[in-house]
Amino acid sequence: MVNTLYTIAAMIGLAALLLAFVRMIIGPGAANRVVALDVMTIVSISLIVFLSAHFGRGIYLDIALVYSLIAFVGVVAMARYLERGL
Amino acid sequence: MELAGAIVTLLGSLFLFLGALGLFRMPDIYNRMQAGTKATTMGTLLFIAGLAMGFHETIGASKVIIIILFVIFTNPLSSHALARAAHKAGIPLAKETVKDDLAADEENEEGAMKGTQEGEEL
Amino acid sequence: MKKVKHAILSFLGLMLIWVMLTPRDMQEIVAGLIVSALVVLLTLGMEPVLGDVRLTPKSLWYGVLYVLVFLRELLVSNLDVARRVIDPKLPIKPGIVKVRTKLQSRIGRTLLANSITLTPGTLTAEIRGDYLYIHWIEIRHEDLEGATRDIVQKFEKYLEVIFG
Amino acid sequence: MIKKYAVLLLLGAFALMLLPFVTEVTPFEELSPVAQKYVKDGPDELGSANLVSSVIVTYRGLDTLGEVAVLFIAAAGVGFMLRRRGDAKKPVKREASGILRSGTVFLFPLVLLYGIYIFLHGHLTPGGGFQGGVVIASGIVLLLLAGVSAKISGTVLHWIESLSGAVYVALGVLGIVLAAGFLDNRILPAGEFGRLLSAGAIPLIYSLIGLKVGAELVGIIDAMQKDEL
Repeated sequence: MVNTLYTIAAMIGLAALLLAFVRMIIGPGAANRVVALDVMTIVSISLIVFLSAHFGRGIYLDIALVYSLIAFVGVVAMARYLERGL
Repeated sequence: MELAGAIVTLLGSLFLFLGALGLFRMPDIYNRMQAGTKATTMGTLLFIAGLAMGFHETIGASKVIIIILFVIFTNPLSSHALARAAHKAGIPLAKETVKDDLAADEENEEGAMKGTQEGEEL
Repeated sequence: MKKVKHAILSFLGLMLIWVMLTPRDMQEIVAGLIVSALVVLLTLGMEPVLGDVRLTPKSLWYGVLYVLVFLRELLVSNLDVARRVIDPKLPIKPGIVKVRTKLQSRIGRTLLANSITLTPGTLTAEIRGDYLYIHWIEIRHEDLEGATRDIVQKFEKYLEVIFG
Repeated sequence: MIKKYAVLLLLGAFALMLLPFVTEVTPFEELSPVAQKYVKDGPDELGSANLVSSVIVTYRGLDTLGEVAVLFIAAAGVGFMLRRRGDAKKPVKREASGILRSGTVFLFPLVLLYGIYIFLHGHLTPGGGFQGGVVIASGIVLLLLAGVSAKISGTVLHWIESLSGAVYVALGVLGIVLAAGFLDNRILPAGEFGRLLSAGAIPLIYSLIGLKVGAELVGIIDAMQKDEL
């Protein structure tokens, strides 16, 4: 029962990932794609934590943290590139 | 406790989905960012917190708190950087838009001091 | 003085985060003390952003209040987003308005901007001098004062006490 | 328009080609003899909770030394190529937003702490020297992106890099003298399994690798930034 609820939650998360992915495909333009990518990374962080719980490996949380850091740096880099700051 | 965690996680995933849906439905990049940032921040918060409630023996609560704090701090920061970049890159606002003070102010400044660089200080 | 305060506060903060990251163990705590001190030493040349934090009982109490207000606004803003996104008519009236802040502290302004981004219908797009430019999903006031009252002041009154 | 569809078609064909790797994958039921030996003997011999780390740092320690050397040569090459060009005319750059700048100043110590955490716990958690070094370098990238002036001293970087490299090799040689072979981690006591000071010299070696990788990557980033691409 509880596990089914968690699985449903992860499925909804995956659907969100897919929806954001569609926005990334249709754009239009680089900026919209970066916004979609930003949302996708945040959703992925949640899903990594879900996998960590699912497989019972608490150390995967480190991966979620590193991923959120790298994603943040990436999005800031693209934003600075778009505003011609690099 | 576990059931409560599962419900919180489910709620979080709904917010994540709403964020993505907002990304899909809103007419321009700024409104998309509005939906994207708020809903995903709250969604991540609830999703992860719910998991930590349900699986507290594998996922330590303290690391989860660090992830949540990090996301709460960086997510609006990157959205701000993107919104600023989008405006500077001249991406137009939606046709429903009522006013744009920033563009007006930037135009005034350019008119006042032609050629000089804009100096933005905090 | 500001630098000393910044160094002490960031040492304590880093130490707290180290303890949260690692398992409870004497060796880890000793390592954390060394690593935190090292990081504080390495970043001593940077701006002392935490030097603005005031450490009075009132500011601590306002810090707690600020967190509570922030969480409430986050919840409200998500319900707001949900309402707008689900509504088939998509009720929006967006625009970029200008507001003014009284905060002088840099970290205070950053927190203000972040709070505004996460609260109902607003997104900080730019900061110039004392003025913030906010993308508002449903403009209720087109003038500076009205917008400032609506968007900024609910956080500013707390952040002003905490950071000045 | 045609180009877009051609790209989509190409991607689709590529996905179709790769599909068998997803559908027909059979999970490993049994480990190969080499892997079995590592899995069986590793924790007892070296006292490291992370098997990958013990393979990288001890069983295949010499290869890791080679990898660090490759990275060093890459860093030196980048620095060499970029420094030679004279100062070209600077394009007008937009300054970063003040909010981003102070946010970065606030975040940077945390990133640094986290990088150090990763390479100190290479024997207990996923991660290790290379990953920790990359996290530290990403913190520096963040500083440069936000336009926070970070005075990176080239001399200090070179000292960190060469000292950690030299100590790394010295530890390896010490392994020959005191224990079974080059880079043997049993020159220090194995300690209690799963604690910070365990697995012999692995944490020490990983910290050195982390410092070296971090210094090299920071050097590359610094050279690129000075070059004003």
